[in-house]
Amino acid sequence: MTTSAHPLAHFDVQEIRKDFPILNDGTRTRPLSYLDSAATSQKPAVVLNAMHDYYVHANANVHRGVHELGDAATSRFEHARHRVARFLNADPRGLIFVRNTTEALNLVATGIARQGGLMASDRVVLSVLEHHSNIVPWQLERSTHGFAIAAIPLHPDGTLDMDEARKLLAPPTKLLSITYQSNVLGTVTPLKELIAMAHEAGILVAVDGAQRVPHARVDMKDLNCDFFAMSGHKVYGPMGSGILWGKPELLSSMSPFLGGGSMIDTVTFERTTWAELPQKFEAGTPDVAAAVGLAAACDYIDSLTYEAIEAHEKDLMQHLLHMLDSLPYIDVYGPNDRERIVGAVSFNVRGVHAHDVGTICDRHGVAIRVGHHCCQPLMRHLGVPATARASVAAYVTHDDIDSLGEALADVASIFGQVITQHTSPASQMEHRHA
Amino acid sequence: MTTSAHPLAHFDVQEIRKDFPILNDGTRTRPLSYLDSAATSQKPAVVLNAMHDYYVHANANVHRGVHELGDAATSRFEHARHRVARFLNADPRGLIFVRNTTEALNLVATGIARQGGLMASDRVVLSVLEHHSNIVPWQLERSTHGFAIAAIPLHPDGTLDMDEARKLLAPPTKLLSITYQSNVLGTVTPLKELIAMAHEAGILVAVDGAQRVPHARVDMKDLNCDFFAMSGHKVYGPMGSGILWGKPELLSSMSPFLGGGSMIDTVTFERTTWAELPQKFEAGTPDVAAAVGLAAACDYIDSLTYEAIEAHEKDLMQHLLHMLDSLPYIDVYGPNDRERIVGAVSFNVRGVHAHDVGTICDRHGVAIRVGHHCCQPLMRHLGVPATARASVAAYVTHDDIDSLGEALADVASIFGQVITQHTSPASQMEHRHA
Amino acid sequence: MPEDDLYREIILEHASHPHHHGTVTSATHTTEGRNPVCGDEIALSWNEKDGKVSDIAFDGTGCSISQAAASILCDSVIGLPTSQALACARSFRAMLVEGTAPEDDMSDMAALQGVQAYPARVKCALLAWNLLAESLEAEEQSHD
Amino acid sequence: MPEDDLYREIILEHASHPHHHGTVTSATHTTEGRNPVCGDEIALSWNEKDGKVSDIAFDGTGCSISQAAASILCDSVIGLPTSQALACARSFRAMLVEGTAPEDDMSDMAALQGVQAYPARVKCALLAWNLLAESLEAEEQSHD
Ligand SMILES: Cc1ncc(COP(=O)(O)O)c(C=O)c1O
Ligand SMILES: Cc1ncc(COP(=O)(O)O)c(C=O)c1O
Ligand code: FES
Ligand code: FES
Repeated sequence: MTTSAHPLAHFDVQEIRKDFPILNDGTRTRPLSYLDSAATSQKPAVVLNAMHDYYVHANANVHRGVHELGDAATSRFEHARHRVARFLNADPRGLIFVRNTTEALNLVATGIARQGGLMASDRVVLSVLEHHSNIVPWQLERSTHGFAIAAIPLHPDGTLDMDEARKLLAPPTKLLSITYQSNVLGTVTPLKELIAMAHEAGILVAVDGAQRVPHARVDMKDLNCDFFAMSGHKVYGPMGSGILWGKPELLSSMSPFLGGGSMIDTVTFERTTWAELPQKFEAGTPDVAAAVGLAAACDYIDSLTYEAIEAHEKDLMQHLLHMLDSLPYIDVYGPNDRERIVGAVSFNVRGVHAHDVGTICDRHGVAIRVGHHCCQPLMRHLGVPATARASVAAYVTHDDIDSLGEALADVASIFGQVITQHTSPASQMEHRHA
Repeated sequence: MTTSAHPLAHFDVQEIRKDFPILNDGTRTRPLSYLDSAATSQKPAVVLNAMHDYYVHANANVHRGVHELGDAATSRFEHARHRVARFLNADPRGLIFVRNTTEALNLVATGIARQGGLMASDRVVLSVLEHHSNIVPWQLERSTHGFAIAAIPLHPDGTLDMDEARKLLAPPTKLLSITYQSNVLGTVTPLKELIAMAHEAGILVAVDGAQRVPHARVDMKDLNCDFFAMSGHKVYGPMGSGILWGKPELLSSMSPFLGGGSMIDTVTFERTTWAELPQKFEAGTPDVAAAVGLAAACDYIDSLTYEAIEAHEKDLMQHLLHMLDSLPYIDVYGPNDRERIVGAVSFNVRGVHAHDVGTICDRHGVAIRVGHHCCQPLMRHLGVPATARASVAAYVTHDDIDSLGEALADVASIFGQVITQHTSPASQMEHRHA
Repeated sequence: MPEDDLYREIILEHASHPHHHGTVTSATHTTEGRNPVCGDEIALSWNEKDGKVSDIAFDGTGCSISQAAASILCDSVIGLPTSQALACARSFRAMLVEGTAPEDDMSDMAALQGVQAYPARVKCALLAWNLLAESLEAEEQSHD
Repeated sequence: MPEDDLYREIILEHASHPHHHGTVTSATHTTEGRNPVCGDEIALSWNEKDGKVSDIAFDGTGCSISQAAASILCDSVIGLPTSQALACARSFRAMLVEGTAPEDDMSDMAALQGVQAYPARVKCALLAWNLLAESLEAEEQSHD
């Protein structure tokens, strides 16, 4: 099914699917409805080809060569940096290539704490929405530097308690590190408001943008955060690609993260001085192919346009939420205003363990994610051990969502007896006769 | 030219060159003699294909999925771990995928220091041979934990002063971190002797194996080191691939390195507990494609056999060293016993800056590395700001080395006047008439 | 969908109405463990009397596979000599990990054979069984 | 090999017998900088008198390109008004970075045009020139 109904008529999802080799894998014996892009997206051929092209025409170590391949590799690597910086409307000097969001957030935590920027009397503020990769790095630094960690609490529907946020964005808080979009609930945090509040109180803001960049244009100048982390592999880019962006003046005054080649100026056993940005934070041989692949992913997104992706995904989410809300045995998590659920939605089949739901979906060729989604504090807030999560991307179709619907009906028929115990007879009837 | 003269007659370098797309790049306008494999090796098609195959048939996030692609990705990732472990004859539980040697050494330094294993009264011993990636990580931890760092000095020819080593491998030394093979001189350190000495004194040993694995089989059980770091991209594997191997009981008692998804057991804001090995050290979404590519590189090396690679490279090094030693204006660094120079050799054209040598070689299509090679302390020891380095690999030919010889003759002719000032007239004559 | 190889009637029955759910009073042995993939936990408690598992029960929550496997475990080993209970656990493990065909006397245990086709779920089926095996193995060794 | 576009006679001559090598006594201005790629350093010292660069010299070591460029720099700007010296540095930069054709009055500076084809060596040619430009630009701004 194409999405020809939506305003951007030139966006043809069937054409887009042709760009993704894995969606056209002739060796598969059953269909694939990939609704797990929030974990990692599939990669278009242009991204795979860009990496292959690098290996076949330009592979060498960067920054150190005076030979042709070294020049070619360096120029592709730095071109990739500028391309991604342009994509984020960011100063390229502050753009550091990392493996993933996790490494990016560890870089910020270590760089600040090691420099003495987080001491026993200081506080870091997170939120209950956070992914483990925005919790554990701070705890690891806390074990050495002894600062406090506090978390902005949530309302029952999973939205941030902004009154509590306001209270926490005050001394002794030095830094707020917060997600832009929840990987569990699909909700977008009021980031500009939080950043303004934090900056007013002289508090730095680090943003976990892993789940935002796949769905909407992010603009560093406009957002005005201090640090921004993202994973390339979630935005149609290769595994092993990710970005930390930071304001150059902040990165310059921070301690380096990893030590090694390329990030130094002079080395003696007594004392070592650092290279300029961005090299200071890129120790050792970088994954040039991953950077080149990520730049190709930026090209790919821009060729589709975020406007079209957003319109398409909005249409998909409406279809998905409508389907879920129509099934009486499904609990959807997040705000009642379904418009606020973007890109991904979490749910459970009442009385059935999420892993059983996941396995049955898989048997229908529907790939969803089940578990705690690396968000154990949020699971505790929701009062569930796990949820099932379906997420969308440019290549997802209504058919994929309909397949999920069929799989969920199958869950209901396999676990019918269990579900009956958890659902009112009336709504149960409704489903049975649907 | 084939190396049919050497004992392993089935090793045909021209056949091997066909395995490497970049060596057969039809778009090139001039020949390529790639003598910079010590920086990063070229990649055979089997490695590129393995990564492509992963993206086209199995791409998903690992360890968390209950769907088919998640299973496939996890199984390819864990298969890669076992494959690389078998390659190194190592316990797979201690095999951690990292980006490169640099990250591996940072992991060891941080994991030990953060756990309280390196305190103000302790000492870490390195050597003057070390690459910056085995110096700076220790300095970064020193800045927080305040331990001492000492370096085993070198004899004038760049070999380790074992008497001094013996003295340093005593209290208060807690850890020795040392290279297995010098990336500048090509010399192999007496590692088994050092490890025995260290262990006798209760000192842990971390090995920088980046330059050894490209040239010889390394066996963890036989070597008996405590930690071993290597870069996949230097052994025909992809960029972004590398390994830290550690004895499982040591890794288990160490602090984690990066915090995030997959490396935890339970997370609360108060306290977090860690996953079992090896997940404990693999935070966030790993680069599955890189791991799969590295496993394919292990297959590739085993298909060639290390015996054949070693014999071929020995022949190449003899040819290379014979050529360099025959040029009167060349200074070769390292031991006089040329048999001890393995895989790579450093030299200078007397009176000519290494970068000028590098550029002229490049104009002949010969890729060598020039500079400090991330070994500033060693450069200081040698009393030079920089050297030129030529390194070999399975796909290098006598022709490549002969091209280097021609390029060096060109350097001599361009800089003849300068060289004359630095060379005795007799030997100068010899060259001019050669 | 072909005849269900995973969610067989018998599994669903055990999962929704587990046998031996709870804890054995004044148990001689207790053990608990977690499936690291999902975080689900199971606790086993049993009484050993005259070298036999005289009573056994399980507690904890998890997916239908882990619950059914625990329920079947209790059914299967209750009354067995501990050595036979251990052999039983090993056969079960072999069936799921090595793909060994189930033995004749495995009864309901064999119903879980289908899990083999679901690599991500093998851990679920083994959760309780591994706990029992590890505990009995440790005991066996301490007797040596 | 075609006629050498990089190691021209004139460059090699400047490199092996650099002009104005050393330091200017009682210099009004000194500045030094490093090429981060190779670690080579160059120091410039000059005297400004009546708005002109009355004397200038360079010190430090490096490759032939960096040495020749510094030698040519000294030759080129000595005696010029500082504003013209800055213009000169900017033209030089434009030639190497933007590929602008050398102007008629650039004399020996034009000999370095070939460096443009060697991206890794552009930093060498610019080392001394950037130092001069930055210093003069800073001075200009402080006069505003
Ligand atoms: C001896 C040695 N150690 C460490 C490294 C660092 O390797 P990487 O850049 O892959 O981290 C290198 C290579 O550059 C090396 O030669
Ligand atoms: C909100 C959020 N933050 C961080 C991460 C971690 O990303 P990665 O695994 O690429 O480091 C993820 C994805 O897993 C995420 O969804
Ligand atoms: S999903 Fe937790 S035990 Fe099965
Ligand atoms: S190589 Fe150092 S300035 Fe040219």
